[in-house]
Amino acid sequence: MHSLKSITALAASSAQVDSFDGLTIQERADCAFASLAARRGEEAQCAAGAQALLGAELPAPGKGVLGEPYSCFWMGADQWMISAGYAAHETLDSEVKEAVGAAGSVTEQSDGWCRFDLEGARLGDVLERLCNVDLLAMQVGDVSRSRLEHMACFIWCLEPGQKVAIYAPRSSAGSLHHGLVEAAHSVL
Amino acid sequence: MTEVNRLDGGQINRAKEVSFTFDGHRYKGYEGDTLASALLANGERLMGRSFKYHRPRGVLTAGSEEPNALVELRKGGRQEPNTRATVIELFDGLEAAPQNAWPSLRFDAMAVNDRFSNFLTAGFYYKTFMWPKAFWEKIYEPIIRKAAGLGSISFEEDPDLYDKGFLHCDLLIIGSGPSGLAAALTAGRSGARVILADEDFRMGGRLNSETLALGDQSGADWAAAAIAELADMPNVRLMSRTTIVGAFDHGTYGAVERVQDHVAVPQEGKPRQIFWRIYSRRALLCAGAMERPIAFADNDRPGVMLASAVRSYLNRWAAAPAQEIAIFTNNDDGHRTAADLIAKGVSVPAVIDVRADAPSVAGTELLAGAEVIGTSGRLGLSSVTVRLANGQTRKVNCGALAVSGGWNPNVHLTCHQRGRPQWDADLAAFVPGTDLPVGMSVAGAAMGQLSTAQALSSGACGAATALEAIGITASAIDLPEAEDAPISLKPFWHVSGGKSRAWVDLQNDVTVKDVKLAHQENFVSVEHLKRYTTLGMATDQGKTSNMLGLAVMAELTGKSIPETGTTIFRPPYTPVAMGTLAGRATGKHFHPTRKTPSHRWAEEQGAVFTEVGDWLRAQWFPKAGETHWRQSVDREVLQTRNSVGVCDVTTLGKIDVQGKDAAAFLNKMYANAFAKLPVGKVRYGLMLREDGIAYDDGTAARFAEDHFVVTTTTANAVLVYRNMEFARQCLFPDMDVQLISTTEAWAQFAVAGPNARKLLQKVVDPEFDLSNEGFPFMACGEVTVAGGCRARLFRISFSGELAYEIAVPTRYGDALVRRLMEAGEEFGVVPYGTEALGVMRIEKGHAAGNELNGTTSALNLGMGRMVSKKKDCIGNTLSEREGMNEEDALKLVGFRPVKSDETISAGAHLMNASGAVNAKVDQGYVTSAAYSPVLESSIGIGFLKNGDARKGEIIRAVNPLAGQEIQVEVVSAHFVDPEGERLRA
Amino acid sequence: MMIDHPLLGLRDAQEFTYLGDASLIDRPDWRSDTAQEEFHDYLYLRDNPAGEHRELWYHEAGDRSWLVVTRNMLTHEITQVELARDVARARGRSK
Amino acid sequence: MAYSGLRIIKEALTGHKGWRPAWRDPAPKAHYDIVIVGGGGHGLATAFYLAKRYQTAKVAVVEKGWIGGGNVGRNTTIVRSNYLLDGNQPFYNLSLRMWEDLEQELNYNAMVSQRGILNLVHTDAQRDAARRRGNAMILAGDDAELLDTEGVRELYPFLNFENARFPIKGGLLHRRGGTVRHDAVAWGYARGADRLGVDIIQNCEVTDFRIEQGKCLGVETTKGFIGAGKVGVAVAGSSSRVMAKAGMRLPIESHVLQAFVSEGLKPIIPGVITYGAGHFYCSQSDKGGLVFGGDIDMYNTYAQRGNLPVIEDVVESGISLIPALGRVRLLRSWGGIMDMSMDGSPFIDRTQVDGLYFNGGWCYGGFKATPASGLCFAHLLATDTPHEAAQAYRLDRFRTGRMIDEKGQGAQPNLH
Repeated sequence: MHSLKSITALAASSAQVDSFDGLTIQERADCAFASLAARRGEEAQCAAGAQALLGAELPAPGKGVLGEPYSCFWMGADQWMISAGYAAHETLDSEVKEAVGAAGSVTEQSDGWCRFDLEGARLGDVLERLCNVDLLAMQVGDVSRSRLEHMACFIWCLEPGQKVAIYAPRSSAGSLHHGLVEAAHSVL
Repeated sequence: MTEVNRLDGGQINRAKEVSFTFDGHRYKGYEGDTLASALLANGERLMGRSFKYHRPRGVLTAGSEEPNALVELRKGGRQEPNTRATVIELFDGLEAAPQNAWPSLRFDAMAVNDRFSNFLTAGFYYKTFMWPKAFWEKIYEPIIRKAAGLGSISFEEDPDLYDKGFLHCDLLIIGSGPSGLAAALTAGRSGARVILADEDFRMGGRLNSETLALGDQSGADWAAAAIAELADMPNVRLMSRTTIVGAFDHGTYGAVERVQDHVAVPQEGKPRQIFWRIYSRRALLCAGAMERPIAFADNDRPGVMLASAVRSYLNRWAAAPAQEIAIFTNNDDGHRTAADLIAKGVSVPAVIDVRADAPSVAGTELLAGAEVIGTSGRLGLSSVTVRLANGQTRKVNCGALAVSGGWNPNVHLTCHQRGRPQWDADLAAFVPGTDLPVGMSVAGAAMGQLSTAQALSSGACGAATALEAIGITASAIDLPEAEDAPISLKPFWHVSGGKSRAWVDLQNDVTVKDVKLAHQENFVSVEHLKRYTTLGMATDQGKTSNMLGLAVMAELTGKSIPETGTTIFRPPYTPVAMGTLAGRATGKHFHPTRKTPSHRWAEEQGAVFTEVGDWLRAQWFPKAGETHWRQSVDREVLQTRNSVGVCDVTTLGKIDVQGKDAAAFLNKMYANAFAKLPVGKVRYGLMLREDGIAYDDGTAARFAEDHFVVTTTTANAVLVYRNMEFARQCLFPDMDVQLISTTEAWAQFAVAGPNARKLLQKVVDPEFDLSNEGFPFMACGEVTVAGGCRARLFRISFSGELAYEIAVPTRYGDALVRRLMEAGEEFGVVPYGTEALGVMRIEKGHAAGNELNGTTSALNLGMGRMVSKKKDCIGNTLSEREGMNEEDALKLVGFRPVKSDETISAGAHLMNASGAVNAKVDQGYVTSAAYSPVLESSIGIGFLKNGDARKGEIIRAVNPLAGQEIQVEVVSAHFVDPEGERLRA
Repeated sequence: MMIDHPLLGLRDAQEFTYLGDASLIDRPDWRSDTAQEEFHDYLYLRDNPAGEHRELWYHEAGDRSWLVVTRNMLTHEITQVELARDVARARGRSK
Repeated sequence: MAYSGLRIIKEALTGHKGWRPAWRDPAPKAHYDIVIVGGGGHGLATAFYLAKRYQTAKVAVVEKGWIGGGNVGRNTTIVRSNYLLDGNQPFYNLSLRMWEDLEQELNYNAMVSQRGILNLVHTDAQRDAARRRGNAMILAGDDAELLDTEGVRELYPFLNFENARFPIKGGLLHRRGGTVRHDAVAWGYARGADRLGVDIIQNCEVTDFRIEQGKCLGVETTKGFIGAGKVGVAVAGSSSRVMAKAGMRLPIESHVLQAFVSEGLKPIIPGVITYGAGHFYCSQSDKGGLVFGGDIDMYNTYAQRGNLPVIEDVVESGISLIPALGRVRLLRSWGGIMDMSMDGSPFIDRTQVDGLYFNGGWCYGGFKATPASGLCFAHLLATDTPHEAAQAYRLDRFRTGRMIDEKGQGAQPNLH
């Protein structure tokens, strides 16, 4: 085990939590990510390899699957984001690469993103002040990419109408957090 | 003051009295009042002054179309100029001040302008103020500017917050009058997602202002019941105080919700207003109609009002504009007004109706076939002069005159995509045309369906039809019986023959005479009329005046109104506070801030930060005792060159390129060759635009046969990625290449200087060979640090020193920089910022943003030979055009001042050693300059015509902005270690 | 504006970056004898019609796909949206 | 009829009965020496200078709608000569000098107001670029001053100095730049041209060119054929559509630029300010409205209207720069069609069709160019040689690789 100490995207030693009446905003620093892109002409092998790892089919455009230990969502044509717990899967990219072999291109993405989970009965009221996703139309696992606080973010539906995860580029975590908290203050 | 004109009834909350001030006087009103209704109830008719002549003006309307009653609301940072008294919801402690009046509203010195109105006609300015020439800017214009304008701002920062938001719906219904409510009930009961928006704080539209019954209920009661039902539907969102301000493409609407304008101070943290972007599948415009005035002599006197406004004040707000109110009309609405007034006990001395065959009215005298030809009263109306049908004149005493010239359907939003309204001869008005915004339909009075019964049925029907188009079935709903009177109107626009001016545009002081003058001078098209006279260009955008102006022009040209033209309306429907459109994206939050992995650490070191795009980067790290930034920067440079320095370079773009065709793909993207780059090696690459101009440079590191990591400049990371995706998807769609950005995933630090290797050896795990042989210049590889942390190592150098860049997962970046500092303590390691980075790259003659300025080619940059002629790459064909390969083309060279204490400035222009100094003999320009602590001299690099061949020549660098002209020697841009021995050490 | 993304359905055009005429897919062959002339026409000349226009949009704040959007320049009506990669292949582009 | 102080007094005292039409509405003649297509600022100015400086006897301007209804009637009124590249400098230098004399030349007050233009800079690199530009301006005979933060604060103390995301580090001040009452420019040139005998023919759309054996003989219009010795086209946003009738494809795309005006306010902003860290520029009209704008909408269009993202972007930038505008209301927005060229610079050139000349590609900078564009186009039409101030504005410059790219954005019109 190496001796470098990690910090969160908000540059703290532990994850930030903000609670409001009807909404909790929880920073998540415990997720590993790896992107997977199918190689040209080898889409089927890539899908089969990924399915063996995930225990589920690679999701269709705009969709995602939640699972243990792996979850996955579609991020672009022939491209997916796979996630798992960081503690147990710090080298998630190697695991995915092993599963798909030469049929897929895999890239470490864990620290490319910051993640905030928003949960509560007033989620919809806050989210509509932030971005244009239509929360009512989202089902479990669905992912929509949208502009939020002038950034391109992923909005991942974890529980319809109740809970989403928002991913933004890690370097802007402070601005995203500020935006989320201000919107929650404004509504709640 | 007392509420001398307050009546019984109305929809105000008499249990809640509120106190307010206007023009320094204190008044009382009730919750539910507007500022205008409360002032009228208090017997005040004078509310403002006009724009040009400062004529006394009173309220004309009861809505957002008001041209006259503009006030400055609130004080300090919350001061809001040009606010319509007719839509200001009264709250306790409200303070409003008149504007455009000095020293007071009642006595306005600028009213003297009115005396010179003979001079100040339309187009007056264009014909004069030209003599003498210099006087326009020095004398005339400042006077004009000062006299013009309306309200004023305080210049304090607005303390309130604004939000933005996004909504989705199947059907957006705009307006909650009878048609809007019928539509909302129809759509709501069908289960469709519905938004019902209305600008008023009380929904119901004209139902709240009329005494007409719906079934066995009053209109207001029926509306209240409908709203209550809608409020209980989870699929319906009721948005009062919400103006739909614009209809944009593909069903997108902009809306302003005034969340807390009706309180003195918004609740802490909550927005004053919200700007909503509404995504609708269908929209139904139920915006009603606006009554229009008739122009006659002195028709601008306070007390002259629209008849519908009089009914609103009377019925909704229980406020009589005066004790005696006469009527002037060309249709039956005037008569309805008289009946309502009489029912409320207000005296109606006469109904003046231009129609000779007008029906009689009970309880008052009808003057049929008569016209109002004048008014009198100093700051408010006291009487009107009437020309009777028999030609005789008669004076009628009254404190207010209710005027009705008919109704204009509220077509504004139908025009926002340049739709053109059509003329309806029966209504004598424009109705929505056939070229509506896609997805929009219109119902009720906005469509010309002026009776209440028509409004209800067209609203219900319109909703059902709109929903059917998107596959939602809505059943018909039961509608109450309602008034269904036919239109009875004689088109009549202005009274001719009056002695005084007849006002068309009340706010901008445009008269019938001005329209005539425009016609006389051939400004006959609607566009010319509007621009020449300023008709319709005031804060009301001509809602009550455009039609009138058009009608007068039609009369003059002898054409029909539709032949004369139509006026179309542009967004926004009513003016929108800029704060609302800005939302929270202001001040420090204008753009997101990107922070580097070492940001917290750098803050602890007291770093000075600078903006690089959205990034904040450490610019330099001052040490105790350093009083000038140059001291810090010189120290950072020297210490790096003498020992070792560390710099966070995470901001450079990083793109992961994988696939069997990755090398072939990069060969297309870069001007130079990449196909044969060995695994474990890095190469510098230059990217061209298709036009042959260089736009970015960086490195590509080959980690495997099918895996590269490309770096870009900080500024162009997004652009390079976009261009690569374009090439991948659109130009070479069958290449096996996959791309993803990894800029943020890795914290990357440059470790530079003679001791860089020694330092890194203490941090990189010992199993990795960092010797010059084991890890030579331009090597790359995966390593581990600090006992097993994954890392990437690149031996590349921007500074020209022995240097590496080391990357770890971003979460460990903070720890890594601390570790590097600790490990480097024995070498006196320094952190260095962008400033030292810049100095060192100028010392090495590396091009950066100032050189890659979008107009320079590889040839200009001295890299012409890098552009491969043996392969296809983006930009190589067009880079061969003759104009880009001329003999005296600009070439990148270096400059040193001849006198060593002189300073070269970036942005200086280059001139030959002797001769003229001007643009015609310009030889080039200095792009970047710095003080080199190594050379102990100012140095610069830049582009010089045929520069390659001019090394050793003495030329002049001129900076006339600073009155500077110095002699410089043309030298190689590689000031330090031109052979590159240090970086290979 | 709303763009009906072939994979993701209606998306706000604000999520996209606009490039221009879809003819930019038809990059000339660098080996042609008249390559310079062809590249000139390709890069600089435009039909710029006041009617239907096929154009390239990039879903930058979305799934990163390039789309060919057929849009009327007078009314902004969008009648067709295709993945640019499919269009490129159909127009004979390969590696 | 000349406008004079005496005349004003006389008319005021006699009920303004003596004012004559500012221009006539003649029926088209069968043939003119030169027909100008397009009754905007550039077309009218061209006709005026043809008649006045080149003594061309028979000139007509044909306009499909009403004169001055295009970009000269909907712009943000700014005039300036702050160009960097030698292809542009002499032209805009000439134009600004012509603005300075315009009122006397036209006997019409277009309210040229040299109130100064300040381009703010927010980074060291921007300051370097501003210095290069400022020096280029001075070397070309124009005026420029480089201000530091304090210099900017003295002029505009109300800008956001304290809480800015992108701090103001200075600015390039061009004192001779300013604003002009835009509509008056069209009317002034129209009246001036009309007084010199030019026929201004409104509501007359050109439907085709009559070209025989490579020579243009005139124009087919909705009012019939009009013969011409030479035809000059100056139709801005409609350039591609009109020139397509002559079989030409142009290095031009049409884009919409939105502009905005606020409600009237007592004077607050004396000059013109442009933001260097966002899309926003602003001045205040003599009438009191703040006139402001930002970036174009980015997509090709002929619809004279824009969409919300740009409106919001412009206002966000505006409030970030001038927080005190929070409660000022945006009154009206409009969109104009810009003939965006491939390098952001215009064309004044002959075409391959004998007798057919083209003036266009002005992007969103056409208004300030009006006098020089008219003069240089008139010169070309009258003499068949380019005016020395407009020599670089050739249609073949992309073929030869001699782009005039002030912004360095390459062949992407929406970025210029």
